[in-house]
Amino acid sequence: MRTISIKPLRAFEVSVEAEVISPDRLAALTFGQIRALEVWLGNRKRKLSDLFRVEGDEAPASPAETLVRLEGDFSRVKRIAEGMTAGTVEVLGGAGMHAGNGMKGGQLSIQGYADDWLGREMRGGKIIVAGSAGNYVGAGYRGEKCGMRGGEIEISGSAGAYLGEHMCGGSIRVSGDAGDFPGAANQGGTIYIGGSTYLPGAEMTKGTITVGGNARVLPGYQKADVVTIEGREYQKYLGDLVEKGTGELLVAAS
Amino acid sequence: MIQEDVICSFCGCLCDDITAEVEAGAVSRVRHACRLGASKMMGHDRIKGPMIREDGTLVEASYQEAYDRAAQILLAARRPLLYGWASTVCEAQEKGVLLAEEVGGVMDSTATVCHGPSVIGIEEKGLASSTLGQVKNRADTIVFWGCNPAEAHPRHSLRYSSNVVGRFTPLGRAGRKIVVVDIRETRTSKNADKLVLIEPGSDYEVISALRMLVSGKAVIPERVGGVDKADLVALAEILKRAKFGAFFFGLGITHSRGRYKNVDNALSLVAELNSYTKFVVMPMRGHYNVAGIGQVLAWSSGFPMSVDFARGMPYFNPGETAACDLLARQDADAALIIAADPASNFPRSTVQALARIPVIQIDPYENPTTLLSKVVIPSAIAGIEAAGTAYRMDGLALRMKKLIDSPYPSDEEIIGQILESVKRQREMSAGGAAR
Amino acid sequence: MIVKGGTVYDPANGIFGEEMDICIEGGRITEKAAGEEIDAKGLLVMPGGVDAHSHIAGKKVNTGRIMSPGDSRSGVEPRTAVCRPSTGYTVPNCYAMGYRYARMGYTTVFEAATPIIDARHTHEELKEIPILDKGALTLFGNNWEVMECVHDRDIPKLAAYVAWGLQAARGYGVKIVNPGGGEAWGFGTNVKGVHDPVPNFDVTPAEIIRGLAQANEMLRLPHSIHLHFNNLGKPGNYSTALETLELLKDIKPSRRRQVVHVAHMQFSSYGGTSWKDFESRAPDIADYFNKSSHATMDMGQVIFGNATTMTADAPLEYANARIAHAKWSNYDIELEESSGVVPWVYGRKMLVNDVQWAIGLELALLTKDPWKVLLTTDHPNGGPFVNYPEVITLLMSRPKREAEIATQHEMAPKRSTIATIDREMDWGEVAVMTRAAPARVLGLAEKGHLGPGADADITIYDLKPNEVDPSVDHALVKKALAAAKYTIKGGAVVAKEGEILQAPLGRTYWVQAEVPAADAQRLMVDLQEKFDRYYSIQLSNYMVQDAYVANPVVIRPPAREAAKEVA
Amino acid sequence: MKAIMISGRTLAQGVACENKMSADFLAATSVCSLSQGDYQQLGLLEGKNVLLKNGFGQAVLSARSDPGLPAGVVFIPMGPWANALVGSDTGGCGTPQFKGVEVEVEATEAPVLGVRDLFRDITKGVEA
Repeated sequence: MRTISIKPLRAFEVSVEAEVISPDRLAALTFGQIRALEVWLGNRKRKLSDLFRVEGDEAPASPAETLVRLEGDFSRVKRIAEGMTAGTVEVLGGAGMHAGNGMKGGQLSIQGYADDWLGREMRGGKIIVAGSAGNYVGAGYRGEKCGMRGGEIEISGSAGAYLGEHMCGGSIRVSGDAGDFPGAANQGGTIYIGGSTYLPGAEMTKGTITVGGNARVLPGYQKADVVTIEGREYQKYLGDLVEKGTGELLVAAS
Repeated sequence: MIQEDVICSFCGCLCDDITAEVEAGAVSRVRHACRLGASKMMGHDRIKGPMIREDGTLVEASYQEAYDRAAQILLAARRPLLYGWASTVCEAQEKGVLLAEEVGGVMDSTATVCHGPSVIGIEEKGLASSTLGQVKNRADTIVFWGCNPAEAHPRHSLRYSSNVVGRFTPLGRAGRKIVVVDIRETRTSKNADKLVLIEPGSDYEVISALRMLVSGKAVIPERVGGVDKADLVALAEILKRAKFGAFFFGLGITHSRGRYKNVDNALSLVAELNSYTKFVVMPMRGHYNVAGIGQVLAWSSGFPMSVDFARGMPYFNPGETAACDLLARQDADAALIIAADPASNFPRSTVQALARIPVIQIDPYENPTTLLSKVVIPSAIAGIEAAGTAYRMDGLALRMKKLIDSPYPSDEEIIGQILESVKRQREMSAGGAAR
Repeated sequence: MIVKGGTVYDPANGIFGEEMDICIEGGRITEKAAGEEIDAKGLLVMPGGVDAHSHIAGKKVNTGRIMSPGDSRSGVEPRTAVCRPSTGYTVPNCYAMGYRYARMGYTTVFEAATPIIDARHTHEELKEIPILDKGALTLFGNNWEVMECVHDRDIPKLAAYVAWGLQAARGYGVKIVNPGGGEAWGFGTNVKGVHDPVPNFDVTPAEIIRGLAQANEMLRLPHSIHLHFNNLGKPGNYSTALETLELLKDIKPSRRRQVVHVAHMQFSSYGGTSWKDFESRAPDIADYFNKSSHATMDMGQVIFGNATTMTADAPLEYANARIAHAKWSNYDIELEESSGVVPWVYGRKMLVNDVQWAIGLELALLTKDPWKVLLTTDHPNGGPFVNYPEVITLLMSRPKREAEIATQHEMAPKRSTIATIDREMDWGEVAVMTRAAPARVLGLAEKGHLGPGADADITIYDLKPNEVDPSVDHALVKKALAAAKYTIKGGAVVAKEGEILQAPLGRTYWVQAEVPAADAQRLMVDLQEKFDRYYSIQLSNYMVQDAYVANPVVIRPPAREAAKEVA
Repeated sequence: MKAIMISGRTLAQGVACENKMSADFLAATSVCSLSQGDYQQLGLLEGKNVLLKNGFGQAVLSARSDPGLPAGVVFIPMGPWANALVGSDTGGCGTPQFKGVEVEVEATEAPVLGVRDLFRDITKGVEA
């Protein structure tokens, strides 16, 4: 296992885009090559080493055998682990927007807060957030039919609005509350929300949303039976009928 | 001198039947315009000349000094925000896109604090619309949802909607059914046949209920968003019985909880109504050319607002690249504000962030944004002192006239001069580096 | 400048694969020239490509961009010293339109549909499209004034309106889309056929089409009427196509050209009674074109993958949106038109899409005379124009077609004759379909050929016709066509091996036709009333101002004397 | 008293919006309309002011009763006074929530700030 640790050299005056920070891009490279990789500080093209210190094991490895550890403040560093297919990325603090964009495999873990668009258009792999996450977790790009298609996202804290918008597959688990409109227009996949939320499953056509707390339910949902899952009773709804949906919405009977 | 068929540069109605009398280089009398348009055309106190802030206070400067200082600020910035653009003409906006490309900035318009959610809704569902003349000639049923044209677009009802007479609407107001959906009574609702009062923030649920009823699914709760099922059933019937229906919506939808989802749902409602009758939908755009900046940005960058050119190619993602987001996240390190007043129209904490970065203001008038600005460049008023193109709320392009000569340069010229200064200073510094 | 020793295909001048030099002076082809020499030894040399039907500018195009940010994020290319940034695949931004056409060796492109009242917007975008020479066809098929003149059998007044409309729109020719249907859509209905009366106007599509054709010839316009049939896109619509073509047989052309150009014929060559028994009727259509001489067509070839459908045929777009449960934009235009935009995907394993793909190719391959068939994808309705090299290689290689068919729905070959067609086009035929014929169909004397006096628009492909067999080496051919070795526009090299070297602003063609003052006066009485009572803007603010037309080229048809006999 | 704040366009605000440093703009946009019931419940009279506050900020506005408003809803014309009460969060879609903002409303003797004073704490940084 090759471990590469990356630390910001300073607080960044504007956000940084660093989609190169992923095992797929780094695994086979020498430190010299890694330091020369291109990142963007706003509109300025920079070498990775202009903004970050790189340490760890020299010897190249396969992406699957590579651990990228991000230490320090990455909350303004966007697109971490974008498109990663294998290996591990550990963010010891918070992560900027678009972490795990289009991720296909491997594992991304974030100890702090994950900013908006976490796991956008994710295809596979696993994202674990020990803190909370922002808006559009596992969502799609503006105007596109499909967001997340596969993989798993687990958030120990709460999540923002539009959780899993346009989701077509995979699963998202949020232990705390979720903001407005989770699972909007989703066509598959499963979402679990431990806490409360607002108007889940708007225009959902397929898939399952389970809410452990309270939820305001849309008029396009029809009450079905009460089901018991792991000893807990849930009121089941089917919808969203505005889209002739057959999605399942389960809200804990309080 | 009397000028006929002048185009008003206040709101998205872009009324083009205004008569203006010009005396001694000033507009002395305006006819046919509403209070809003007349007030703008008659003019107010102007910023006298360019100013640059020196240790805290704005001091007079030459235009060239102001252009050069503005260019320095933009060149030094890592993520400059070029914001506003809704109250100027397309020719200035096109120059603005060039400038944004040149300095790797973010080009955003006032749409992001008005109908930006409408744009995102349109990206989800498309927009089933028409020109306003189509509504004038055909509409027998008109819905005003979360909008108050009687105060924001005073001549809308007389020229295009409720009260106008057209080919298939010979009775005008008498032949039409006007419905207002809002959370309160308004001047507009006083001219309506039916007012449906809903709870604040319940637009999405009420629209969903209507979509259910329109498609014949009667199984909805007894009360939705504070409205009785019976009222919703009646409203759904009115919509389906229309021969030609028009659905106008405003900030009551885009500024409330749900934002673009409310619009998204309304667009679906209208699309579905077309399975039963003819229906069109249109956002009530505020600034006279806020529609134009969307068109200009779309044909030049592919995206209608919030376009980030930082990496030399357009990137679009409102929520990340919109003015309010960049400021709230302190992710813009300079701002050029043209034909807009974010200090008044943005949330307080966002304005505080704006005050922390160098601001260049281009505007005919002093306003609270002036108080935060490092460089102030007074400009001619497009549509009165400068000609150019504007897009009406329905997308029709019209050519604004120049009525009077102005000592002030046009927005187009100012942006062009800043662009030239940017190129010149960049070459000089490159040359300097070489030496 | 001299292009030395190329293998030249210039069908308009009867040149098919001759090795010769081409001389350029002052932006035009000349007998002699001095100066820079470009070595084209043995390479394929053709006139610059001409596209007579493409949706490149105006409200529909921009609506396509605005409603699909996902399309704009594809095909992104950064700004360079020469180029503005590029975005989009099915609906590129204005700059990408110019660069991508130029890379393929195209130098002239005509926008296919502009309502008069929206023409200002169209020209705003045309002036942002670099390199290309352009023009815009103007929509007349649903205008109230047109229908009223037709109803009154007043062809001279109709001609006056057409002339006025072209002037107002700075337009090039008469486009007719689903005549009468656009008006009917104003109240949510459509016309069912050419003899189905238009609600509230007591005229039929057939009368509108004939009237506009007569007016078009009365005005001696360089281009014929350019017609998008009623019932387009519907199973069984080939009969509407044949019925409509018969309507125009007896009309005398005022110039040496067709009387009608049929837009994207593929979408109107459908058999069957529903999408279930949907089948190709392209052979019937091709047979008609082989037997008659008054009509030309363009293919409207379908390309698998993403497309954006955009047309003034608004009822069709609503149907599309409902079938595909896709997003839907609609734009009805007071007194003039309606239109719609719907993002689309053509699936390789979708039987209907496979048949549509086959029909476009059948039309080109079964119609004997290539001068009657222009190569288009009806960009971006059938697919984006960047796929022209794919279409050309399909026409030139039966093995490529067979390989394609093998990847499609197993039922597909039974629904068309494509699998049985041996014909493989040669470079001469390709040069006709992509250069000579579009220029002749549009009536552009200085385009589409390399004779003295022609514009020096020349394409040199990195491909030796005498060494390469397109039937076998189709992959190699496609690559060469996608990025010309040289694209020369007006005597300047604008693109080299896919790189844009310079991006000058091209010209905009429009047509100013003369009509008798008396007809114009009668017309203005009508129009003044329409603006006073029905339009939502003033007459004085309606016409496109000169400020919007960059580098205009005004074509003035010869004054008419044959007016009466045509009428 | 708890209330939901709505901001929006008015004719007077529109007439003065190109003249923002004027008394007209101040008069047009530093006004809070309340339902008749709420107006009475807070013991408001002609010329009385209200203090609105929430987690985002606070503002003193002159009070007016509007029979068209439902109980528990207050209206302020769009402008800097209303925006003192609006949060910067855009919910990921670029647009702050200018309507439906929870506020605490009380009668006050405090004066309505002029436009320059309203921005004083923000501008002093710039002017320093």
